[in-house]
Amino acid sequence: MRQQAVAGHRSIDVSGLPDQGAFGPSGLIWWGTVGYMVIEGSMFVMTLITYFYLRLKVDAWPPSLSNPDLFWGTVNLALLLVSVIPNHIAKVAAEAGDPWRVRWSMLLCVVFGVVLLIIRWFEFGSLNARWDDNAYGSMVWCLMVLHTMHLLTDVGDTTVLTALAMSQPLDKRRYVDVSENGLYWYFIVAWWVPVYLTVYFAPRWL
Amino acid sequence: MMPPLTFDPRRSGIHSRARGNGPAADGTAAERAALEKTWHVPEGILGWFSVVDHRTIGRRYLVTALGFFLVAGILAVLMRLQLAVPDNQLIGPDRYNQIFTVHGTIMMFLFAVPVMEAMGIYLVPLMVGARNIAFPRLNTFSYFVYLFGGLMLLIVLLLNSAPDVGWFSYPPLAGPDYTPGKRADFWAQLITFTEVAALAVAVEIVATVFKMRAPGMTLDRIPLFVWAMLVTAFMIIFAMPAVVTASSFLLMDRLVGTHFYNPAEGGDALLYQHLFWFFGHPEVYIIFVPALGMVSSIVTTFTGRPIVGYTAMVLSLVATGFLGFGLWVHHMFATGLPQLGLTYFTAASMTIAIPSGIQIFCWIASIWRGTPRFTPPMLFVLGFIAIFVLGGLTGVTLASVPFNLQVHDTYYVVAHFHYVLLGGAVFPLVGGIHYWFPKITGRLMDEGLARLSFWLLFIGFNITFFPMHQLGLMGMPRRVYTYPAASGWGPLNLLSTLGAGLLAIGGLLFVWNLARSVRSGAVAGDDPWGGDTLEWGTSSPPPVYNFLHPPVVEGPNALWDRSADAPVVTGLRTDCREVLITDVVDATPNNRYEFPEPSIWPFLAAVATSAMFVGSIFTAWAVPIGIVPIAIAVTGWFWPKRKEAAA
Amino acid sequence: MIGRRYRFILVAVVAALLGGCEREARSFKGRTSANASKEPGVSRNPYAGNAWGVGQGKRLYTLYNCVGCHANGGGGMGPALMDDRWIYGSDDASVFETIARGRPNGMPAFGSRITESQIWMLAAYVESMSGRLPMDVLPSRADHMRYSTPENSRRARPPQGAPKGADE
Amino acid sequence: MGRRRALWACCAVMAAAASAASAGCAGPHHVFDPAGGPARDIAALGRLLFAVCTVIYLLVIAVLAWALVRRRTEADGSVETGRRLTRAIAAATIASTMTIVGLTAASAVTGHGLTSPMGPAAITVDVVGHQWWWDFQFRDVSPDEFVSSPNELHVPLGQPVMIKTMSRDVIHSFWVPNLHGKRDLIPGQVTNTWIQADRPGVYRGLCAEFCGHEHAKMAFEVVVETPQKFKAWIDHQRESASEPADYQERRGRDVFLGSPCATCHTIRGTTAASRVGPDLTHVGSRMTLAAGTLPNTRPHLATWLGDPQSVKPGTLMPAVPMSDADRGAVIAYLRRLQ
Repeated sequence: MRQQAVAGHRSIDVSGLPDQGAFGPSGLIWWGTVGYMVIEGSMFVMTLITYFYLRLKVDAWPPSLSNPDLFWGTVNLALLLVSVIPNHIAKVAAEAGDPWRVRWSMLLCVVFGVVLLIIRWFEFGSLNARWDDNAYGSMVWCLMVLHTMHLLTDVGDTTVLTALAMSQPLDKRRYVDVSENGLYWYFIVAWWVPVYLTVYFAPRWL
Repeated sequence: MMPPLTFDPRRSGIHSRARGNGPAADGTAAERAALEKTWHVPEGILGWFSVVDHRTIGRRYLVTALGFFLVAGILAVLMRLQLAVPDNQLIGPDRYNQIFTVHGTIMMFLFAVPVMEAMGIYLVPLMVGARNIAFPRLNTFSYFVYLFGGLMLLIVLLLNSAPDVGWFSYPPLAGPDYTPGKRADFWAQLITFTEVAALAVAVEIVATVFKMRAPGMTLDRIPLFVWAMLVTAFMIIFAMPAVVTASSFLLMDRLVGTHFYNPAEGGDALLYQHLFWFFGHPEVYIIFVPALGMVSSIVTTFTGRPIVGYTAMVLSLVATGFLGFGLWVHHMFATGLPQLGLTYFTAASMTIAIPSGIQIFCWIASIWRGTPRFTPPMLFVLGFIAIFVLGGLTGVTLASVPFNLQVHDTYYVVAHFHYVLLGGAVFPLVGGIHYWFPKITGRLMDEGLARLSFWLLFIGFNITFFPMHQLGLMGMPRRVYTYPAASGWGPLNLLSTLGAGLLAIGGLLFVWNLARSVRSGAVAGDDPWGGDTLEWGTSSPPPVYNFLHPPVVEGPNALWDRSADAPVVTGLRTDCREVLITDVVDATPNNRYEFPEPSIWPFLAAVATSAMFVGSIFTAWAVPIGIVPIAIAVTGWFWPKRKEAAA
Repeated sequence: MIGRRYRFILVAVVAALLGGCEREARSFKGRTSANASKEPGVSRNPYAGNAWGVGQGKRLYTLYNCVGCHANGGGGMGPALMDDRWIYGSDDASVFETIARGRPNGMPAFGSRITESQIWMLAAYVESMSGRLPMDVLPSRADHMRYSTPENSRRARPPQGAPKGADE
Repeated sequence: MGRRRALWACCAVMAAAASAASAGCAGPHHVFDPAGGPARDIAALGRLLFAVCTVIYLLVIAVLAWALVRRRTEADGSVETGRRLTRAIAAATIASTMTIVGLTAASAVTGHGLTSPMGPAAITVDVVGHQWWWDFQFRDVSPDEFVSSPNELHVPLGQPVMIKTMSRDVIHSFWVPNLHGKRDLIPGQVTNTWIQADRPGVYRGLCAEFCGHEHAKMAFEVVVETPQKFKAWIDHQRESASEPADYQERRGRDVFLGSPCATCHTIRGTTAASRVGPDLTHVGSRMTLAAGTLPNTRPHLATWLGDPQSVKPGTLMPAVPMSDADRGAVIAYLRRLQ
C-alpha cells in the first residue's frame, strides 16, 4: 500500500481511481484538444466574417465573373464525410480498448488523409483566382490554406499515433490520445462544410 | 462559519479514512524524498532548457516580462525627454516613431499580458492545490516562443529596423506600399509569437482551473484571483485569434501581395481596424482583469475578512469578460460609421463601467468592514483605487461619441489608458509582487524601500499623466515627435517629463528592492501575511511537488476555513508524476493522470517555430520548409519514453 | 546560467548585425550636390540595398509618370523594365545615366527635372523591377489596381549580355 | 496615524495635479474654447461629463477614506452588517447604472445634433490628405476647374460648410478642435462631415491619425471670414498666378520652371502643372509653409527651400540644388504669387 495516513488528518485515498486519465471531458487531454479547437474555430469564424465583410463591399463577386469549379471540392467534401467512418471506428475502438481495431482503422484514417491532401492539391489548381489577383482571390486562398493546414496537421498527428500504435503495446494513455485525435478529425470535417459552401457557393448564391 | 467538508466520496475508488494514528514522521520523510526525486527540476544547460516545472517557468516569465518592462520604460523616458520642450532636436522622427511603436508593442504584448500570465502560471496551480500546471511541456514551449519573439523585437530595435507604424499598425501606412522593407513585418510576426505563447498559456490555465482543483474546491470556493485568470484565459482564447487574423493578413499583403487591405482590388482598410480592435479592446481587460484578482487577494488578506460580495465579484468578472467583446468600435468613432451603431457602442462602453464599479464598491465595503493593515501591498491597492477610479471615469467620458470625436487620438487618451493600465494593472501587479514575493523566494521585500518606491511611483505617476488630460484638451495629438512652441503645450509637457523622472526613480527603486531582497531579505516563513488561499499553506518557496498531500478545501477562504482535522488527498503515486484530475463543477476526484517528465523537445519545437516565424518574414517558402523541423520536434515531444510505454 | 543566456543573446545580436542591417536605414539628407558628373562604371547606387530608398523610388516612378511610357515595367512606348534586357547597360551608373541624360529614341533627360538623390531612388527601383536586388529590399504590391506580380514575387532576371562584373 | 498622514499626502498630490491641469482653457486649439456650433455642443457635453465624473470621483474617494479611518466596532462581523453592506453595494450599483443611462442619453442627444447642419450648406470642400500636407479643393465655384488651397481652409462665417474627406495615401484625420471633432480620411472611401464657425478668426487644424514620419508636422489653418471677404478670397484664388514684376522675379520664374520644382508643383498660368506637391499659384498669400510648420516669411522660405529635410525630415520635397542667387530669385518670385 502506497498511501499513508497522515498524522492529525483524515485522508481521502484516491489510489483506487482510474489512472492514466479518462476519456472525454472527464480527462485532461480533452480540455486541451477542445481549447485548441475553440481557438482555431475562432480563426475560421474571423476569416469567414472577413469573407462576407469584403463581399458586401463590392458589386461583382468574384470579380472575374467565372465561378469556381465544383468538381474537386465536392469530391473532397464527399471523401471527408466518408472518412468520418474509419475515424469513428477508431474512436469507439479506443474507448473500448480494442488494439487491433484501433490499428487498422487508424491506418485507414491515414490513407484517407493522404488521399484528401492529394485531392486538395488538385483543388487548389482548379480555383478561379490567384491569391494576388484581388481580395476575392486572397480570401478564397486564405480559407483554403487555413483548412489545408489543419488537414495537414491532423494527418501528421494521425500518422504519428498510428506509428506509435503499430510499434508499441497500446495502453490507456494512448487510447485517450486516439480518442481525442478522433475528436479533432470531426472538427476538421465539420469546418470543411462551411468553408466549402463559402468558397464554392457564396459566389453562386450571393 | 462555513459548512465543513461538503465533499462527497461517491466514487468507488475513494475511501474516506479516519485520522491516521500512524507513525507519520519517517513515512512522511520518505514520501517527501520520493516526491523530491520524481518532481525534480533538471540541472545543467540541457536541464535549463528542459524544465517543465510551473514555478520555474512562471519565474522566468516574470523576470523576462519585467526585463521588457524596463526596456519599454527606458523608451518611455526617451520619449518624455524628446517632448520635454518644444521643437526639441534630441530624437528625429524616424527614431521616435520606432521608439513609441516599440514602447507600445512591448508594453502590450511583451510585458502586460505575459506578466499577468506569469503570475497565473506561478500561482494558479498553487491556489487550486495542484502539483503542476496542466500541459507543462506546452508551458515550456510557450515561454521560449515568447522569449524568442521578444528578443527578435529588441534586436531589430538595435538594428534601426524596428517597426515604426504604431503598436496598432494600421494599413495602409503599415502596408507594403507605405512601409517598404521589413519593419512592419517584424511587428506582425511579433504578434504571432506572442499570441502563440499567450494562447498556449490560456489553454493551460483553463484546463488547470477546470480539471485540477483540489477536492472540495467547488466553483463557489475558487479564489477570486483564479476566477480572474480563468476569465482572462477565456478572453485570450476568443480575442487573440482576431489579431492573429489581422496581422497575418497584413503579413500576407506585404509578403505575397494579397489584397485584404487594398481598396483598389476589393479590400478594405477599415477591415483591419475592426479585426484589430475586436482583439484590442478585450486586450485591455485581459491585462486588467488579473490585476482585479490580485487586488481581491490582497484586500482579503490585509483586511482579515472574507471579501464582501464574493458572488457579485465573480459575476462582475464574468460580465466584464463578455462585455469586453461588445465595444471595439469605440476606437473607431472618427471613421464615419453610421450614427445609430455608434450609439449602441456608446451604451455598451459605458455599461462596462458597472461591473468595474461593483468591484470597487465591494473592495471599499471589505475595507470598511475589516481592519486594514497598511502593508506595502495594501498601499499599492489603495493607490490603485485612487488612480483607477479616475481612469475609469475618463473612460466613461471617452465612451460618449461626440466627446470622443474631440479627444480621440489626443494626449487625453494617453492619460486615460495610462491611468487604467499603469494605475489599474501595474499598481496591483507591483502590489501583488510585494505580496507574493515571500512565497516565490522565501524572503520578504524591504518594507521601507517598498513604501518609498510606492510614494515615488504614486506621485510620479500623477505628475506624469494627469497633465496629459489637459494637454489632450488643448489639442495635442498622440504620436507626434515634436510640437511648436506656439502650441502652448510646452509647460505641461515639461511637468510631465519631470514626473516621468520621479516615476523612473520609483521604478528603479522597486527593481533594486527586488534584486537585494532576493539575496538578503528577511526570511519570510510559510505564511507571513496570514493569507487565506492555498499557496500560503505550503512552504516558501514551495517544494517542487507543491504539496506533500494535495489539500482538501472546506470553504471559500481555504486556509481560514480549514478545520483542525482537515482531510488531505493520499494515494497518488510518488514514483511518477501523477496528479489528481477532478470534476469541473464540484471538484470531485475523477481520475489520476501522469504528467510528462522534463524534455528538451519543447525547447527545440520553440526554436523550430521561431525559425519558421522569422524566416516567413523574408520568404513564404519558410512555411513549407519550416514545418518539417517543427513536425520532427513535436513528434519527439509527444513520443513516449520506453519506460512509460512499458509501465 | 543567466550569464550564459546573455552570451547567447549577444551572439544572436552580433550575428544579426553582421547580416547587414542598413537595408532599413532612412537617410533623409540625400545628396544635394549639383555636380551630377558621374564616371560611368564607378559610382554605386546608394539606395540599391536600402528598402526605403527603393520604396521611395517606386512612389516617384508613379508620381513622375514613368508609367506613361514604360507601363508598370512591362513596357509600352518605352522598353520593358522588368525583363533581362538592358539596352544601355544594367550597372548602377548606366541606369543613372539613362535617367539623368536620357537616351535616343524617346527617353528624355531628367537630370534637370529631378534631383540626383531622386534619380538614384528611381534607378534603384528600376533595378528592383527585374528582381535583381536582395529579397528583403524588393518592394511588394502597391495600394492600387494590380498590374503584375509584385516585384518581390517575381523571378529574378539577371541582366543578359551585360559585361561580366558590371554589377559589382 | 500613518494612514492619516498618507491620506493627506494623497490629497496634496491630487490637488497639485488638479491645479496643474486647470491651467486655463485658452490656447490656440482648445476643446473647451469652441468657435462653432458642433464644438460648442460637444464642449457643453464635456462639461456635463466632467462635472458628473468629478462628483463621483470625490464621493468614491471620500467613502474610501471613511472606510479606512473609521473606528471599528464589535458589530462589524455580524450578519446584519454584512446585509447592510450588500444593500449599500446594490444601491451604489443602481445609482451608477442610472448615471450611465443618463450620460448615454445626453451623449446620444448631442450626437444626433451633430449629424447634419440645420440649413443647407454654403459650400462643399474636398479635403484630400497627403503625406504630409492637406489639399482643400473648392469644386463648386466654377464648373470645369477647381480651386486648390493647400494647407489653408477659408470658410464663410456663420454658414455650414460641408467637408468631404478623402486620402491620397494613408489614413489621416481632419481635426479643428475649435470647430468640431475628428473625421478620418480613409483611402478608398469618401466620408462627410461639416463645420460651422460663428466667430471670425484663424483656427488651427491638425492631423490626428498617425500617418508616418511627419505626422507631427501636418497642420493647417482655418480662416473664418465674413461671406463678403470669403467671396473675394475665392474669386482671387480662381485667378491665375501673378506675373513677375521685375527682373529678379522673372529670373526666379525661369529658374523655377527649368528646375525640379516644376516637376512637382503647379503654378496656374505657367507651364508648371504637376499635382505631386501643393499648388503654388497663390503661395505668397498663405500664412504658413510646409503644412503649418513655418510662418510664411522670406527667411523661413529660404530655410525651407534650402534644406527641406532638416525642417521636415522625410518629406518628399527634395533640396533642389541651385546657386544662392537663383534661390533668392525663386524666393522673390514665390513671394510675388499673392
